[in-house]
Amino acid sequence: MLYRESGQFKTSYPADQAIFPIVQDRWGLIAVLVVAYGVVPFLIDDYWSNAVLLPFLCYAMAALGLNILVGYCGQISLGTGGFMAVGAYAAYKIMTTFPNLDFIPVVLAAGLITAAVGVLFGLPSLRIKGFYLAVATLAAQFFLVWVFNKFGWFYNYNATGQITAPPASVFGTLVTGAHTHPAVTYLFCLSFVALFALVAKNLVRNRVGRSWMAIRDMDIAAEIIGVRPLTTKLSAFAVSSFYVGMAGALYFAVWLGSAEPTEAFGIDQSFLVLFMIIIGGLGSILGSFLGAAFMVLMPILLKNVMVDSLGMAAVTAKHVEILLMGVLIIFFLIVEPHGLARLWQIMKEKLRLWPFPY
Amino acid sequence: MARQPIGDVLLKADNISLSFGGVKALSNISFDVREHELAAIIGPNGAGKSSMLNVINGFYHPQQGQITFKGQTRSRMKVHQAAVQGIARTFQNIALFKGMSVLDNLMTGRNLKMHSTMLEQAVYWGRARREELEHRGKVEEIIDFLNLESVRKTPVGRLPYGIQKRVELGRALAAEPSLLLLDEPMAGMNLEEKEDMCRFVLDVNEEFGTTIVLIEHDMGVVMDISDRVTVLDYGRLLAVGTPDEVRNNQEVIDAYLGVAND
Amino acid sequence: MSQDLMFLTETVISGLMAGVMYSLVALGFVLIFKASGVFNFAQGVMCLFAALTLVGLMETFDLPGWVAVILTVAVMAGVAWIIEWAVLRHLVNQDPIILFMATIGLAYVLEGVGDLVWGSDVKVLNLGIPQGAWDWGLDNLNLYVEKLEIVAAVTAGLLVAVLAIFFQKTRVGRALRAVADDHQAALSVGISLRSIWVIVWTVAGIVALVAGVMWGSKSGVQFSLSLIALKALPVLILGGFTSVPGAIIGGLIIGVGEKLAEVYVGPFVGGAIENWFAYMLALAFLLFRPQGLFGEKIIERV
Amino acid sequence: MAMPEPSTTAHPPAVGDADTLPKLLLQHARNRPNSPAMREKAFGIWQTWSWAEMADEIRRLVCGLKALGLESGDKLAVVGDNRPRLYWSMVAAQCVGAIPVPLYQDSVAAEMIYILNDADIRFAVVEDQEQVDKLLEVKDRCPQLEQIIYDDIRGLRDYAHAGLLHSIAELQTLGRDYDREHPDFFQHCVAETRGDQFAIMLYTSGTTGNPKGVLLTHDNLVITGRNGVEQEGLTADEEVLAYLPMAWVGDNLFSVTQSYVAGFCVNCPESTDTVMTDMREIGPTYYFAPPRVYENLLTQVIIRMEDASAVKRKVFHYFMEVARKFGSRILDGEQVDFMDRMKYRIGNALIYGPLKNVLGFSRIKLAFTAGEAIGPDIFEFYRSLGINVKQLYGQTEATVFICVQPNGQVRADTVGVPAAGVEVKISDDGEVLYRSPGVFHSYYKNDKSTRSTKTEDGWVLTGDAGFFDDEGHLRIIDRAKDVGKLTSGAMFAPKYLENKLKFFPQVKEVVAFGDGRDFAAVFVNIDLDAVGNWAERQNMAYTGYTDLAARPEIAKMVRECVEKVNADLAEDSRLSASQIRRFLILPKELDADDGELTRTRKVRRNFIAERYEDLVNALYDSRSAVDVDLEVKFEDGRTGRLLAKVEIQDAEVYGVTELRKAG
Repeated sequence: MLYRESGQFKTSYPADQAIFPIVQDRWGLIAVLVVAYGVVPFLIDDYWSNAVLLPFLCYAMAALGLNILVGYCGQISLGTGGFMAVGAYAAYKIMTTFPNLDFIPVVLAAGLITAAVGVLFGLPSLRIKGFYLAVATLAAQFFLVWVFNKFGWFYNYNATGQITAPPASVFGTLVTGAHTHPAVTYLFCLSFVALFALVAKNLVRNRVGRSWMAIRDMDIAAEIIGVRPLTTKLSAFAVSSFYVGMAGALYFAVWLGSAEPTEAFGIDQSFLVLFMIIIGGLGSILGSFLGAAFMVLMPILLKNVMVDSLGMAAVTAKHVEILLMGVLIIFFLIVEPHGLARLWQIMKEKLRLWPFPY
Repeated sequence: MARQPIGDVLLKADNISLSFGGVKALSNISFDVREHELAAIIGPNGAGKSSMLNVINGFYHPQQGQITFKGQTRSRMKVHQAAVQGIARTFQNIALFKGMSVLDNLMTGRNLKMHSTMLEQAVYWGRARREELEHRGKVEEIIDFLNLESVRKTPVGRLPYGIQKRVELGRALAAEPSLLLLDEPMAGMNLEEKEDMCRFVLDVNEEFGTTIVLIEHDMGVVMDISDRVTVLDYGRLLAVGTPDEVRNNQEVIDAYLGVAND
Repeated sequence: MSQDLMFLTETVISGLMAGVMYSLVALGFVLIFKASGVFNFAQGVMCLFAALTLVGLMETFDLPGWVAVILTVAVMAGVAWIIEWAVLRHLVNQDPIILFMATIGLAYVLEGVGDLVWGSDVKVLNLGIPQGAWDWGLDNLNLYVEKLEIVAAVTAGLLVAVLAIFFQKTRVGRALRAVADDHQAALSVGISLRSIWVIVWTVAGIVALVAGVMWGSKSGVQFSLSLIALKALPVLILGGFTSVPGAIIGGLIIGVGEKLAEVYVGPFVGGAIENWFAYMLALAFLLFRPQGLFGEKIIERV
Repeated sequence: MAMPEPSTTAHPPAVGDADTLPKLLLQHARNRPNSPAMREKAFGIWQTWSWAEMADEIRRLVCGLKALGLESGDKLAVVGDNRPRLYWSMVAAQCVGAIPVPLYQDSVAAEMIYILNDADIRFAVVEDQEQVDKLLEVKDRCPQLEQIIYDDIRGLRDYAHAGLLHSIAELQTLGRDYDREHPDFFQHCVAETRGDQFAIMLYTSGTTGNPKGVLLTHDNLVITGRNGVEQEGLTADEEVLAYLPMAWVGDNLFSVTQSYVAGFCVNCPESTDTVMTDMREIGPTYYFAPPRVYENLLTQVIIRMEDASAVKRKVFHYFMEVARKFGSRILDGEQVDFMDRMKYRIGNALIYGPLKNVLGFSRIKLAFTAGEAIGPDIFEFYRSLGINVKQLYGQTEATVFICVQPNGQVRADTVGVPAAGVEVKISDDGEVLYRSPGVFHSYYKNDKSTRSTKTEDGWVLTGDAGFFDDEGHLRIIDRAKDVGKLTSGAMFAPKYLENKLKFFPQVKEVVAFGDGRDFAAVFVNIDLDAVGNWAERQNMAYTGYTDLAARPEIAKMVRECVEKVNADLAEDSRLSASQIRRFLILPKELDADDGELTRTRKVRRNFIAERYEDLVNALYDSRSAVDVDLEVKFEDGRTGRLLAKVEIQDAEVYGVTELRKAG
């Protein structure tokens, strides 16, 4: 209904292969960006920043990464929490070793280190598939968390065993530590995530993305065509871990400020991010964002309704929340196993054909 | 430019024997395929035709014998090396990438022709962009060649069987192979679809000069379009020759045609 | 016996006992995976839920243990029925990963319901299973073995025997085995796929109850029970997803290997390696034998 | 796509002294070299040629044709779908003074022979293997045919016809070499073209006899095209979809001449199957289609809406009702209540806008329908959506334009007022005559026909009967020679009856009889799509057209249509006597392959009357059923027999309800 595509014809391959070939979609994206950059920073406060926007952005980044591995390359991973921990601890070590370093290279380096670790744990994927691989990634999860708990070097031998982000800045503006402005941290994370969402989109619509999907859909045929399983799977692990590592760095340094491995990077984190991409939509960049938004907002909404409106006790509300999350997950899987992104796609198709049904 | 004349030996199978856990799939098979030739391997189900294809493109490693392709002899190789050497194939049970569009399936077929690095692809600039656009153009030629225009952006999982077969042929062609292996390209098709597919196979051979090895259990179709036919039966080589020679071979008649005529 | 050897034996035995628990949880996974192809992530939470229900019934209504056990079995059957009715039947023919995710959702629901109904604090489970060291062993062999562990081992052994009889001798059992191989075949036995699912989930629930009771008696009924149950996953890798003997032997190997590693390797790397050792062991194992202990080498065809 | 030239915004660019298409081409290539001139959907995208690029392509074609020996005055046949290279070869031929002769691409080989020989075709430019095969088949019987040039090489590599067959690519390579040796040749050729030279020869299919080649000059085309552009305010920004046969005069005027005059871009669809999709993508601003295209589209809309959800259907019907009431009035600039205007606005946002968008009508500024009368319901439907559809009345011999409906005065039942530069008069016996700059030069090699059609002082007899109504709009009743008399002496206009019946979606074709008879009676072809759809919804099983046509339910349905027409006719005293008393449903669909229709799908009444003589007689005697035994031609060229029993049906007639008004 909103789509008026008549007259939007493509006279070149660049135009035809654009990320948003339809004008109305481009306008939609611009509108979102205008709100995100032009409106939100003026309305933001600590609550919105810490409870909603930063978690959303950090998790969106992690979901992007996991979606590359699971959604695009078809390799199930339950080790996201562990890889986020690698990113966080890498960032911590770099920040404490080089206190004056700009935060952008810190995040990138954390991502690269995580990518290396990810490749290491991705090696078994060459021999094992499916749930066997999923279980194998649990090894990464538990091993990594154990490592960060056990070896004092990682937390600079401090007494609490926690890591706390020292102040760091981007082009001279503080983005971590106690004295940050919510609009600044928000804008920083937003820009990072937006940029890397674009990168992810570029990857998945290029050769490497097609190779991932080929391995996902029919690995033997892919190999016969000349797609190398080794490099393809490991590249997916590397890129995925790079994103998850950066997400871990942002999560720890910008959002939480301090973290303790078992709590912040436990197996629950792995599941949370996995839920995000399943509910958002496997194999969809947009889905990563939708899933992250859903999983961040839903508990807040539920809590608001139950505790604030219905006056439920906080403990009971927590239980009900867990219960309802479970119900919602099952409900979603039954109604639309391909996630919010598919729902959006269906709706868009309908709008494009309106008033006709097909 | 008419059809290219048949040239030198491109592929040579020497004394191939293959068995799985004691079961002989192929025993002492030798034959060759010449450049620009359209060769067929026929035989009833279980004759070892698919095993032979799998040996040629390195998916199975024969216990005995060797394959010579473009003058290079090998006994073992990695699967994707066959692709590097210019061997492409289709599968008896369609093995397309179901979640991807026709366009993306064909583009994946050109995987080996693309060389941009991941970093270039990440920013979609320079070589990566150039490559994408250039290869899109090539793939569009194949889409045009196989009349797939109306489905180019449809995920292949949603297409009817006959079209999927055609897309698979397209994916193999996208690699611009020097040897094309077709595993029962007409299986499960109705007469009209079979005729279309025959036309496409002949056109491929004619327009691109591609050497084709095609396996089929339905003799009728194959006899009409092949230059030479190799007949297998229970893993044994029964006969090699022109369609006419094979048709008149007593052993083939007994083992195969006789059955078909019952 | 030398001191070292004695210590080794004790370690192995305690490992074997832990292994029995892992085997029990893994058994639940295998049953469901075999019959419905569902990788049931909620198996661990089912242990917790069953144990919670049992304790809750006993505490709240002051019921004798055996009555509570029977009621709990009934509850688990009810849960199985609800799961089939509300979840499984709507997800027939979906990708395995979707079903897997659904069972994670299920885990949340069971956890939420369990906590809501019975509260989330640690509960002591006392079914009258004897506690303390096994006196005879201590006296005669100088071995320290918990009585509870012996009971657990015996119970587990009995359970496996009962299951074996159930699968071999009863009509339903045979149908369950058939369904694992071929859904059509199962239908020809005359039992609907849905009833089979309900039955298999019930059986898995009973297995979960036994595992929950054992763990619960040892260390109290609490949320960590469901996490310990994750240990069953490497067991599955070792034993294979569809093999009952694999689950048992895999469990024992993991139990023993983990204890040995903790005792002999742990001190050199800072301890607490129990958390991950099982996974690493499984992982290393897979690299050499991807099809697991009892799986067959698959010949890929194209 | 906004053009920088200010001259293109409101008025067409001044064409100055460019009086031929080749000159116009060079003028655009010089003045606005980078503006798009032509697009073709190929390899997934709209390949675009600017005016400069197009001129360059044509330049190589001209030189290539010259190198192959095409001379001034030669005839060059063009056969195929709307492909840029075929369009270019027409202009290329004009450059050397040769005359392009476009042929219908679906003509069978036998039909081609006549035209190839009649027009003395030496060169043929064709689309693909299919057309090459047809030409090769008739080559022996067309000795003067020397060269066949094809566009698409697919499947033609193996053809061994050296010296006869060339690809356009080869031709252009040849042309490049020739151009290098004779660099002034092209410019010189173009400069030599004159307005009074022959620009094109178009064969009119004609309802009787052999087709006649209508010779049109550059002046005919350019002046008529320019008049139309100025009258309708067309600019260089228009987008046009070229999808109608190249052999039709309209395509030559709208897709070629007016594009060359105004400088707008012409778009060629990917294939005939994708016209709908391509139309949607391009979103033309200037559009033309015969009534049946509008009719098919509307049928599709209705059928697709049937499958929509109940709520959506309700909303759709509600707003279509609003549109019916106010849409055309708003389009015609009449006064409409504020509230009603708002309702229409909402409907536009919810229904009309999206609907037009899906159909590809969003950007249309002007749409023409011509060739046949259009059903008032269909016509009103499009107008009510806010699409400016207008009827025009034209002929090949007039270079299309005779009458056009002016904006704001659009009626379903008239064809408007004389177009710019056209004089129209009605002869004493009611025939429409016109004189215009578009009047054709002559029929090729047929002076007799030329003299009988065109008077000494330039008036052309249209052969149509008509009259001007009170508002000065021309109304066409029928072919003049077809207007006959019933035995009672009352006027009988068969086409008028036929059209009225054809406006019902269930009815596809009608053939009316009555001249010299006691009363009017008709043959009916039902519309298999519409009726079949209806039958399916009634759970009525049928095996095909013949089966369905014999069903009593269908007869009843058609009778209702006939009686509605009768009631309508009864309103008009001039026509009341020709109410339809008897009808029958033909057991087969009328088909151009059987010679029953012309290639433009016009009914060949006399041929049908002969072929179905027994059925015609049955309409006028008392028989209630007839057995027929017909020879039919199938699509693949085989022939077979059709045996069927046809029932003759009676219909109610009405008395004159109104006495004739004065005048």
